Amino acid sequence: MDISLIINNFLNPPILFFFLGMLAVFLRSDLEIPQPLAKFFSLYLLMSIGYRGGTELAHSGMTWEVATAMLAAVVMASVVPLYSFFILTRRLKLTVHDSAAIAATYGSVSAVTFITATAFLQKLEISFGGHMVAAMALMESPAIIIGVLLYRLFTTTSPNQIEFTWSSLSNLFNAGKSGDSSEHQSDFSWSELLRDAVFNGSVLMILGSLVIGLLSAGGPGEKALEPFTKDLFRGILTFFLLDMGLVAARRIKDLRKAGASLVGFAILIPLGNALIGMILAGLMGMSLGNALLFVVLCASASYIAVPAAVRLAIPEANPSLYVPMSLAITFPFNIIVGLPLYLSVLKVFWS
Amino acid sequence: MDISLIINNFLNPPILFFFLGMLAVFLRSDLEIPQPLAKFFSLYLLMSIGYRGGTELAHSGMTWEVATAMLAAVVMASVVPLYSFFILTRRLKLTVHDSAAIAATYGSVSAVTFITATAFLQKLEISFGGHMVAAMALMESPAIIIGVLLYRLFTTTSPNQIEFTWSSLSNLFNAGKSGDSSEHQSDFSWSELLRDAVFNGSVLMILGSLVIGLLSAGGPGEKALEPFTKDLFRGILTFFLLDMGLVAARRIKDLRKAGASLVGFAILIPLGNALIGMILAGLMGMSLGNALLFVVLCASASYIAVPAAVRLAIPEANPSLYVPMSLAITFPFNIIVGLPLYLSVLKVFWS
Amino acid sequence: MDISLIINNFLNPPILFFFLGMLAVFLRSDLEIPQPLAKFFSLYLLMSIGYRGGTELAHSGMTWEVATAMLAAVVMASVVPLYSFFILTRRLKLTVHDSAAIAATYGSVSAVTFITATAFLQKLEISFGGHMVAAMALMESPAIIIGVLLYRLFTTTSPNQIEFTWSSLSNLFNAGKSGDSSEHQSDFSWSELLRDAVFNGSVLMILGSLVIGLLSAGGPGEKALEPFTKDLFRGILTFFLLDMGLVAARRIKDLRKAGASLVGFAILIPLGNALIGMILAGLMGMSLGNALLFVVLCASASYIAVPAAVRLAIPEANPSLYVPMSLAITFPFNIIVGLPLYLSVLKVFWS
Amino acid sequence: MQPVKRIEIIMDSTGLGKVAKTLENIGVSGYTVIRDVTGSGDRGIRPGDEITDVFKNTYVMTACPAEKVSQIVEAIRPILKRFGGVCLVSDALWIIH
Amino acid sequence: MQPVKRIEIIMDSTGLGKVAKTLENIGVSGYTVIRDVTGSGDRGIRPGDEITDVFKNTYVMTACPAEKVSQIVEAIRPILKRFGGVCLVSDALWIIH
Amino acid sequence: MQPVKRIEIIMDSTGLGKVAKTLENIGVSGYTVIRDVTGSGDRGIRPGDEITDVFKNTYVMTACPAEKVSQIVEAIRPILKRFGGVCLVSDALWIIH
Ligand SMILES: Nc1ncnc2c1ncn2[C@@H]1O[C@H](COP(=O)(O)O)[C@@H](O)[C@H]1O
Ligand SMILES: Nc1ncnc2c1ncn2[C@@H]1O[C@H](COP(=O)(O)O)[C@@H](O)[C@H]1O
Ligand SMILES: Nc1ncnc2c1ncn2[C@@H]1O[C@H](COP(=O)(O)O)[C@@H](O)[C@H]1O
Ligand code: NA
Ligand code: NA
Ligand code: NA
Repeated sequence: MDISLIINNFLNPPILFFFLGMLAVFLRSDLEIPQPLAKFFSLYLLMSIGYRGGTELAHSGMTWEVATAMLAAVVMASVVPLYSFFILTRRLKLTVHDSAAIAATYGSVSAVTFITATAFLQKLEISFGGHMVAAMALMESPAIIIGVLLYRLFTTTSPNQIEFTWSSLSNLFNAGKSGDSSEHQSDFSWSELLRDAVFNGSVLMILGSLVIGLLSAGGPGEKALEPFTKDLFRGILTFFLLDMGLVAARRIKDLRKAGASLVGFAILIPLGNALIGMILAGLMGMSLGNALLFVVLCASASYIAVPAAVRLAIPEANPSLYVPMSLAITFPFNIIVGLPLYLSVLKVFWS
Repeated sequence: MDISLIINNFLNPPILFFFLGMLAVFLRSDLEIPQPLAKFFSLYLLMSIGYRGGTELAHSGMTWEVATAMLAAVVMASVVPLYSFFILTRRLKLTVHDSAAIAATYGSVSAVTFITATAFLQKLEISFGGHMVAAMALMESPAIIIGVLLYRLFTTTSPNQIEFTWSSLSNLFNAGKSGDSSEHQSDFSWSELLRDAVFNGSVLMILGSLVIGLLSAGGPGEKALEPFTKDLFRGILTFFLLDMGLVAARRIKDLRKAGASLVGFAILIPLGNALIGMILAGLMGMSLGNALLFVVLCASASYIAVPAAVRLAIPEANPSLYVPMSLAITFPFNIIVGLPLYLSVLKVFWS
Repeated sequence: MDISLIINNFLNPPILFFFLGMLAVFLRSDLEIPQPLAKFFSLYLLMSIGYRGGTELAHSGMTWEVATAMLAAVVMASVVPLYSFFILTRRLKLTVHDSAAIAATYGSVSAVTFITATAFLQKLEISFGGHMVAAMALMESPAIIIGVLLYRLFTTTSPNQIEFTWSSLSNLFNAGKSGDSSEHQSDFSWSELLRDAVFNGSVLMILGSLVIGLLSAGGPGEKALEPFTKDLFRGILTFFLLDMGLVAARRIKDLRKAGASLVGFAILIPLGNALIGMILAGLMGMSLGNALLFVVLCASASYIAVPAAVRLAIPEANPSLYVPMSLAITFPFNIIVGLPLYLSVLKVFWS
Repeated sequence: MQPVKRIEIIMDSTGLGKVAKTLENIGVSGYTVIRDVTGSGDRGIRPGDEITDVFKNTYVMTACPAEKVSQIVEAIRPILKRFGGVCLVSDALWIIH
Repeated sequence: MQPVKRIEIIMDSTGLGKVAKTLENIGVSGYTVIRDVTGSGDRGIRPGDEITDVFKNTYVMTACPAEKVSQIVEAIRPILKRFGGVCLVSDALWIIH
Repeated sequence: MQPVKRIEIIMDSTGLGKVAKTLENIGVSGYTVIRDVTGSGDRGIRPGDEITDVFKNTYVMTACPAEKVSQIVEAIRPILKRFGGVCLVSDALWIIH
């Protein structure tokens, strides 16, 4: 494996500022990024990557490669929560609600991990396609819906003895109708879930920017936004990762509650997902850059879209499990170790 | 009329992001621009346009063209509220306080509409003079003062039978003195009104930046601010319009209260004002770019300076009438339909 | 003295925006920079100057010149509070706690004054070394610690009859142990003070960015951050100084409490410190640019790191003395008059 | 001065829309909202430093006549059940102006 | 612990300067201010999402001895009349420290 | 509805960590925090417009059973002594949900 790649990634200003954020928390410093700025940086990064992805996609057009990549993305986002859920309930003996929430977390994706990966590729001058942004956007929501379905299916029946009876399936989709269902279910509304999963602010921002990029590609508007979307990109990513370092470090103490097995899960599942992603990427003949991005998407875990939807759809799930796992373990692991690791493995097979 | 101009304007990223904002509200998404950022973007846009206007004005100097444009601006800002007020009280049978507030709204200007128009001209490579920024700054306050004068004149006498007696006029300017005037008037202070109308944050920002641009033109400082005032301009305008889309869409439901006649007013009055603006611009022999900006200023309605002053000076006026009219109808109408419409009409006569 | 230099500095956009901020307060305008933005601008400026200083330091290496400059910085930061304290207690008859707080304020430095000075030098195309940023970072904390030591030493004994007995010195460092010490002292903890003085958010940001700049110098990351750290620098400094103008003007009325002698102190002590700084800079053979920065550091007073630490370590000290002195007098004095004044004096001797 | 009841509700920000609509349906058109409130409760600590606004609380206070209290409380209870949070009722005097 | 009155005032942000000056004139130098408060009342809903700070409320709370209440209330009343808002008075115990 | 005590603490932001830890040690796991509160008191006016967060207050409110009050008050008192601020105790009813 290419050790210089890891060191090189490590000495990258955005990654170093992530460590500075963690250090600040350990030193009990009062360093803090004002919250409205952190929120704006996140919107900026989504807008920037979405818009650029859209213009690039407009230039490349809807090819076979583009279509298969998107299909693979949706498939992975739907399959990962399924096997994650069974590992969590059967092996790790977690409750149904926590398992469903964690399964959704790992099936969905982290936009910032993806964005850090694009910056990583740009630094190494490895090209990638704009459609990967679309693939990312498509991966955000399916896992949430699968996770909620799993939760609703197994809160009535035990996960160990599944019986797909007609009534259990119809119960699954009939929300808030009769009085016989348990209390949290009578509060549940599919339209609310869809809204939170699909029209969530961050999903809408990336999808909207992608479409706007598609629509305005080629025109004079395309170049006019460049100083904003391109030149500031690394600087804002750097500041955002500083904030992520602060937030991640503050969540580390929650991991004690999670326990060693969940900490292990938060590293091993991404590795497993990355491996499956690599195999799929190889089978589909993706380019090196696209393959890395696809693998990173498979390996990454959500901490924005999933909590927003899950806290309402799976109210019993404990946020101090699924949030710190993705934020304080999987996220740092992916951007620090994962990126160079996945790339060096891919390089072996792609050359 | 030039349909391609409308479509072209429509496919402009800032306008598309405005629609994305509206869409987010209709989909009940939680997309939101943090309020401190929206406020800063507004200050940035005012600073940027003011500073660049100032440096350009310093280069062009105080010519006859500049002086007449500014004079025309002040005249329009004073006349528009007068006829608007009588249309509102006599035709639409609105109360004096609401009429006065709406009259001030349409006599004053919207800086963001103006700024969007400059971006529109830049995209089409049509030049315009820096003094138009000064004209805009001069149009912000007079309408507010006229509106408040109308209100104070007609709350004692009926608008249908005006009698300009000595006592009614002296009452107008004597605030908070004797005990015989009605209650809200005894609270009124002209110095407060002037402060809110003339030293309002956004007016001060644009005037201050204009003067600073004038003072530092030619020096080495002029170029040093360029990456900030020019390169970021479109990006920040884009984000700001996204926020405007969100805010405008949230105000749309208030329009039900306003009723169809006020909605009609909010589209027809700008068109009327634009027409008068075109005639004046033609008479004064303005260049195409300057004419468009002047027309846009006449057509635009205020939603920042006017509410800030009017809520105190005309406390009975209902903000859920005058704010949504300018924000949710006139503003979108001007930036989406108005800009290309006014330009194509102007082009017919200017070529 | 070079009058054109003063006028030229005065007509600089950042300085003019500082005046615009002050003007807004005098006119009772509602102009306001949202607080989260002001905080972010301050972090941005620290990050930007720290990072660029680090990369430059990496290129120049650790030379004799670098080492002596840093040593001189630490010496000045430790000596200034000592003589300031005795001037304040003996000449101006101030209480021990207020004297200690003001002494710490003038021994420490103002990062924004330093940053304004670098922009001033860049405009005049006078070069300076990246190690001066390190010198600045080193000057932030020592004065705080000296100030607190003075306070703890003299709150038990009178400052006029100092007796360095063994017990007074041991009392100094033993915090929160026995019950015989006065109340505020039993609350005192050295580890808290060190944290507030050395790991304060702004100190950590500049030190961290400096180290990150050092580590990533030469690599491809160095150039990638430039559009963010260089191009935006002046614009953000301009906005930040606008906010400083607003805050400084609001503090001016506090100066009435401070009285004429403290106002005089706030101008004369910086001049004295600047003079000592010039002599030291001459003796060490600093280049013109480095000398100016060193002099500015000596002359500047802290209003970020010092209040953060002093409000806890010297709780009786009155913040409405030490904050307005540095913020409303010394800061404007240094950036408006000080910068051109110090440079023209230096030029006489350096040529 | 007129005696009123002061009802305070603290719950997940998501619930604000529902609480506001509930109050309006009951005919309570006066209330005050403080956003971006943090805290700790049965659902754990909410540090409020998330990258998004998820896991923030909102504080709602309404001063209303005593006879409306039970109606409001009954309508708010299911919202609290779902979104967590607390509801406190206390006494106050309303200054008529 | 000493019994005090807790006066809460919620009004248009513009009025804050006047309220603060009024309290100082009466000799009440202790009060707490929460800015950027939103809400709904006789003057309609104040969503607080305006581009400027117009149409935001400010919350002011002061704990004061019972004998000052009527003086404060009389001084605040005209401000509320002009800027809208509410004023509530309730009982509390002040922890002497 | 169950009678509780409503304890409000307003103090320098720096003290929040200590107050939260104190409450947790006593076993009070429910409290609400409002940050970025400004005001005026014995330590002067805190305008809250500083460039950093120095000189801002934080507001903490906890509803707890009456029997816990004296324990909380005793634990909070030294923190208030050091960081300034006020502590008020009042009565309320807690809506059980
Ligand atoms: N006893 C309490 N006193 C004050 N606030 C509370 C209390 N319990 C809960 N809260 C607030 O209500 C929010 C939600 O409560 P919970 O649903 O119990 O987690 C918490 O985050 C706190 O802000
Ligand atoms: N009954 C009430 N309870 C709590 N807050 C209120 C009440 N009525 C009004 N308010 C607050 O006071 C502000 C101004 O009230 P108003 O002048 O009635 O519009 C509103 O925006 C609310 O924040
Ligand atoms: N009487 C009071 N009523 C309400 N809040 C107060 C009162 N006294 C002090 N405060 C608040 O507590 C903070 C610190 O108080 P102090 O330590 O007295 O300066 C002030 O900045 C106010 O926000
Ligand atoms: Na994933
Ligand atoms: Na107009
Ligand atoms: Na100094």
